[in-house]
Amino acid sequence: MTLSEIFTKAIMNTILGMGVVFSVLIFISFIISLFKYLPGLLEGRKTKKHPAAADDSASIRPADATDRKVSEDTSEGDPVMVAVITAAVHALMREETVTTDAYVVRSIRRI
Amino acid sequence: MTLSEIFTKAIMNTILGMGVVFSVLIFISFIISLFKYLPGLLEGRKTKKHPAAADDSASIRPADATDRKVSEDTSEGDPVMVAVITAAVHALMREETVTTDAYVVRSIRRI
Amino acid sequence: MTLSEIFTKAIMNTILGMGVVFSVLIFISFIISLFKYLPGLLEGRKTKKHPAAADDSASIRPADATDRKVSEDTSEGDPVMVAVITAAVHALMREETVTTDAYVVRSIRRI
Amino acid sequence: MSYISETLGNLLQQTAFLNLSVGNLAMIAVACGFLYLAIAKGYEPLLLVPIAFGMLLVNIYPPIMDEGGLLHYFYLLDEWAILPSLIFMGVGALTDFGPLIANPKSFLLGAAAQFGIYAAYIGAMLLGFDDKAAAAISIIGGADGPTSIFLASKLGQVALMGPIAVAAYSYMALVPIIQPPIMKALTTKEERMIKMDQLRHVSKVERICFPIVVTIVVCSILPSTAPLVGMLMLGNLFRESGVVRQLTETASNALMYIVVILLGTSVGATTSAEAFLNWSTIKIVVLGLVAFSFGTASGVIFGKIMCKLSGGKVNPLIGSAGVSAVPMAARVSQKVGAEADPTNFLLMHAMGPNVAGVIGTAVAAGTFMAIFGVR
Amino acid sequence: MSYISETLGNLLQQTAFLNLSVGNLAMIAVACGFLYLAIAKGYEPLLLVPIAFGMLLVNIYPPIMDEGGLLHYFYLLDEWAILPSLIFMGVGALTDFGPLIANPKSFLLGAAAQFGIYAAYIGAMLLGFDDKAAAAISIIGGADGPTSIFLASKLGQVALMGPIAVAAYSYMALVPIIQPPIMKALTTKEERMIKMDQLRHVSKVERICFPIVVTIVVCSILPSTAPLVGMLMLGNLFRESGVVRQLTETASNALMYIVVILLGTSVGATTSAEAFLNWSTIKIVVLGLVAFSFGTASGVIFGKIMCKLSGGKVNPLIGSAGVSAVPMAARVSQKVGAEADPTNFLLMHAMGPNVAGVIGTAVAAGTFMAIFGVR
Amino acid sequence: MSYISETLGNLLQQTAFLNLSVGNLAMIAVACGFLYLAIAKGYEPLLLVPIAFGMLLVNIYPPIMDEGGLLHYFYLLDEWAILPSLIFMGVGALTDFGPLIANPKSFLLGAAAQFGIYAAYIGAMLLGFDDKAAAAISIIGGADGPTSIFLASKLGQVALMGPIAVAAYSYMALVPIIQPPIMKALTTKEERMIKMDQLRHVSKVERICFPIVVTIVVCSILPSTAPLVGMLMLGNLFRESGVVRQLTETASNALMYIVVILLGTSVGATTSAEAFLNWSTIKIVVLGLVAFSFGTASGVIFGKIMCKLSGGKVNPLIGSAGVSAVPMAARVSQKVGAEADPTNFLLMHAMGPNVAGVIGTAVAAGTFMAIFGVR
Ligand code: NA
Ligand code: NA
Ligand code: NA
Repeated sequence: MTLSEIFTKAIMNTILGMGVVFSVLIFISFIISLFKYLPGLLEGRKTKKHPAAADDSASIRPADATDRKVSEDTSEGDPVMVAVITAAVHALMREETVTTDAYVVRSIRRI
Repeated sequence: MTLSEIFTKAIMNTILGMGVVFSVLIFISFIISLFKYLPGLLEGRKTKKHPAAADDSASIRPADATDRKVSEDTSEGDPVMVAVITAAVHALMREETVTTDAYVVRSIRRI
Repeated sequence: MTLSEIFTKAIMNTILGMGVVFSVLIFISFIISLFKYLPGLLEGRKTKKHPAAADDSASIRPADATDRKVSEDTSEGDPVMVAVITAAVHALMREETVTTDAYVVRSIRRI
Repeated sequence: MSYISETLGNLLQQTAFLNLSVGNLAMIAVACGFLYLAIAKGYEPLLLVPIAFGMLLVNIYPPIMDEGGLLHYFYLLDEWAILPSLIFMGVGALTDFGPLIANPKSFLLGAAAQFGIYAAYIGAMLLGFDDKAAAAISIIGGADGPTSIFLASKLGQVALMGPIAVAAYSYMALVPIIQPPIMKALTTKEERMIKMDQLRHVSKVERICFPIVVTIVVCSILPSTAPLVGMLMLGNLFRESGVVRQLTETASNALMYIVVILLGTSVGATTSAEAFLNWSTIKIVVLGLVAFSFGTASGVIFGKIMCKLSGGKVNPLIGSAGVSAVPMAARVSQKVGAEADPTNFLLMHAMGPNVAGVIGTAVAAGTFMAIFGVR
Repeated sequence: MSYISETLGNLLQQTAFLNLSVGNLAMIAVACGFLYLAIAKGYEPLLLVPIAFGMLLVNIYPPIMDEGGLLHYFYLLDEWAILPSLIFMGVGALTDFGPLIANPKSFLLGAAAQFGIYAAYIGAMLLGFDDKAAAAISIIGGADGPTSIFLASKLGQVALMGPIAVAAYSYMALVPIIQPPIMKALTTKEERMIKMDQLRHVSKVERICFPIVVTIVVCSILPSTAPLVGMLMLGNLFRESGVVRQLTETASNALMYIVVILLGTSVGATTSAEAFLNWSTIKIVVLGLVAFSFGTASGVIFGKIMCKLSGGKVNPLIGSAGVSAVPMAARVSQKVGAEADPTNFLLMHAMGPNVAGVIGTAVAAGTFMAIFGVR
Repeated sequence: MSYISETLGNLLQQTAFLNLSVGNLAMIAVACGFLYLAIAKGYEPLLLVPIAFGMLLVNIYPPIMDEGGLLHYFYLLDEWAILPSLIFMGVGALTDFGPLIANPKSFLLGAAAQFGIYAAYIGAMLLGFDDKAAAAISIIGGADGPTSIFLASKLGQVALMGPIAVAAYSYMALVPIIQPPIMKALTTKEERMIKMDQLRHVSKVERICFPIVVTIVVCSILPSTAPLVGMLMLGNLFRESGVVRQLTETASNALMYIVVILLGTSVGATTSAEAFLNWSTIKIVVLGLVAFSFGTASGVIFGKIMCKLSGGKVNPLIGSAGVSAVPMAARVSQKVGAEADPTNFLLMHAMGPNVAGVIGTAVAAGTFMAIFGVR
């Protein structure tokens, strides 16, 4: 193949590739954009069946991953005790390097 | 094979199978039922040799798995400190779903 | 082979083996003995470039592994809090069997 | 431009849209259904989530289970009996055989509940399955997933492994729904209210000897169960010896969950549409229900016999726990007992038959292997 | 004594000193250099330490990668696509797709940044690489190590795997150095100061449906990506389902780091002197820089377009995060944004394109496989 | 009914009772004995429990080690040197080479203690073992289990692997019993009371350079040790670099204990009655004792020489730690020293020869491989 043929082929595959990438991602993007109706949909259904049990899917989920994990693990714990332990664990783990990462007490587990 | 032949064979294998299952499990059951003499046997032996060291095999082992684990891990720890930490960890971990399960602080380890 | 031939061969291989073992280990020993100049060398370099940042390689590293680990993990934590937690963890973990081993809180982790 | 349109045509030829059968689409729906049950309903999620995802992947991209496919490599580890054995090691490391040692009569209940296996076996024979297939299917009634996969692999029933595994884990999840009506139908309220004597204390030396003795006895009589029973008991020996905590921890945690992921996805991937969507699967589903029901019933009935013989000291409800499905079936015994009398605490007593059922099912599987000459 | 001197001679013949080429010595120095960068500079140490050590070992003792050598066994697991897929499962279990679900338009930025791949592809073709080699090299621009290794293996580019993997992980470590100047050159200070609306709350059910839907859509269109995308999404489903925490923990911790060790050392061991010290490696290094730069630029430019179309609601800086290198590139967006306005918090908005870039690269890799007829 | 009696007859034919030899029964008893020592006496339980259980299983059900058997699959990983290398990675991640860096003269003591290997080698040759078998046996004196298994596998001594591994781990457990009398017999009380100067502080950069330098030096001179020494030093580099804590943690925990389980059970399973119950095993047991005793003695004697040359600054007791068996032998030095003077703290000084002994044994193993032309 001459250089120009190679170049043409490369360009063709680039158009093809970027085309597929954009098509697939736009398609997923469209489907995901419908997700926002999902909780309402489910809640509507649930309300009909069990009016009192609808708070599950709409439960508030803090954006901060640290809080989320800890709150999941301690949903029923005494909040004061939890606060103390959480603070202690944070003190024990604090590092300056990467502050945006989540801290997770992985090891306290139920078997 | 006719259906009746198949049925006969199935019944035969069933008798055989249940027979073996019961025989084997009854045999193990018999052996295990002798286990209750084991600690006494060992203690007797030990008493002869080291009269003071016989408490090992007769050590009280709480039925509750949580207590057992924790007590194993902390056999020499200050009981007050242990109680505080245990309570804290429990508070941190409490979940309503399955209450009969054991809680184990797996991650505090010695290497 | 006669026994004496076998013995001769065994002795030869022994001389060879011990010779190689000693040679290699003395050679490494010599190289490692030069290591003690390494921090000074690096510090010298660093001092020229960043006079203030030279404490890195010369940081005090306690011999005791427990302290070392904990101090690494908590380099920025409140020392009082760290002390409390460390004491608590030690209380929880104390075992008599092997006292020279290091205790490490492995499970408190950042992801 | 013709290059682009031509290549796009080729791409289109490769998409799932033009290659998948209606069966594949149905199986994708089934996989989503299982994911729903596992996640929303909490039915055995540890195994059903990976199984359902394997099901999903193989029906979108069947080559993932062909020679050289990712899940095929995992599957080889099932076929070689490595993964079921390692799961059993983890189960052993998590299981407390104390209640069984304290009350060895529980073994009888663990044996009786295996009748569910043979009820399903007779049924499978009558429904036209051949001998080995019937045996592989019937072991669902043992309610031990790894044993089912182990036996299906040893008996060469690869084609049935998907439906068997899915049925086994599904019914295990349904134990709290299947068992209570049968248990209540077969017992009187007086029987359900029986309180059992507290179990005696079990010493450490007994706990340590137990796995060794069971290994020697069971593997001597039925050697082909050695990988399964041996690993189960090795895990338990790790646990009870108290001197190898790192091994106990690893066997029951990192290693076991790694194995669960590999086993779950690869077993799920045996359910390609051709292997799953046929009459056999429907028969297996029916037979699985037969197996669980008969196992529960025979356990309870044997419990009633023991109740009579012991002069009312045994609560028949603990018999149903003999199907294993550890510890779910024992909890069901506890729950049904507590319904009759809220102060009745049967859990520990039901744990005996419950763990005995694991050994019982292994013995039943070993007997099948011995009958069919598998080593 | 002649025995000793003779044997010593034989020993000497076997030492590295008489067997290693100058190239091997150079590679040992390169390995030490990478160790320095990984340890002293903190550049992607989790992968560069094992990679550099594999590089060291193979250049001292080349048979370690021959049939029967330790690292060859590990390498087979790369070649069979097992290790990259399992790493992706761990990545999925660690990744929060919430910001992408909250703002699905991020997918467009994740797509735009893939142009870096094609820029490198064109360059590689012009530099004389054949089609498949060019594709394997260009995927470096996707900034996803496992995808690079997966594609190189699927396209049979074993000889290039070492340089590709080393270049990919090296440039990923250099993201904070490569990207900022490009980002600043292409944006005005006003654009960089744009504050974006807070992301909406994403419910649990959306998070759970996401991995299932993405698996079905992507794997249906490009089935050969199923091992990679499927495992990524399985890991994420473990995470978001909330019912299999042990699997999430295992997939993202013990299993992932075991895989990292095996993959790192074996990929490093593909860089024997003959495979690494040649013009191809230099070209790959150049092409990798091209790929990262064009990817960053096209992400930012597309961000500017979205900024215009949205009436200034989108900060173009989040576009550069589309190259993935999760979560480094998103942090760079955050940092450059905060330089323009310290109160500007772009991290969460940049996480959307960031994780979309992972899917985008997998799609690009799948398209290459489809074009070349790899299944 | 004839079907049942016939099948029962077949079942009986398959039971262990009719298939096992007296040798198998003896080995089952030996396995129980090892379990007793491991659990009740705490002798190296981490390895002796799995080894003894593998011994138990293979002697009840020999096919578990045949082609296709569970433990045979695990065993392949030993044979391919994967498991010993990975254990060494974990050992490296747990080992603090600081005391050796602080006092590099310790290397001499680590070299001197290897004489035990050669004493056993001469003995083995005289007892009629061939060259390679003698070498594989003698390495027991190195007191490093993985090195023993590695060398036995590389020298093709599969038949001896069981006895070698069992002897190696048994004697390692007996170090606190074997060493003290030898140490006391060879030293005066004055020597044992010598207090050594505190070790200098070792900086982080030295700790990081150590594994890299040792890898380059040892693997250049004896390339065939690269899998073993390389992995040991990679584990240590993980540890000391401080930037890959997850890898350190995984290598020394989940991965290492998974490997211990697989290696232990499969090595134990090489001790079928035919392989174990013969004169070779008895000879190996004797030679193992010779090896440990001579190693201890030569270490102490070299310690005395160093004591003299240094003008009394070196306590000869740290010489015995050169046999490795980390960290047991170092503790024995500490204990014997403290008996002479309770304020004498030798542990840290003994750790130097102790970890040097690991490298010394690897060098000895590499020399044997080089002599026999194994690559
Ligand atoms: Na069962
Ligand atoms: Na990407
Ligand atoms: Na040694």
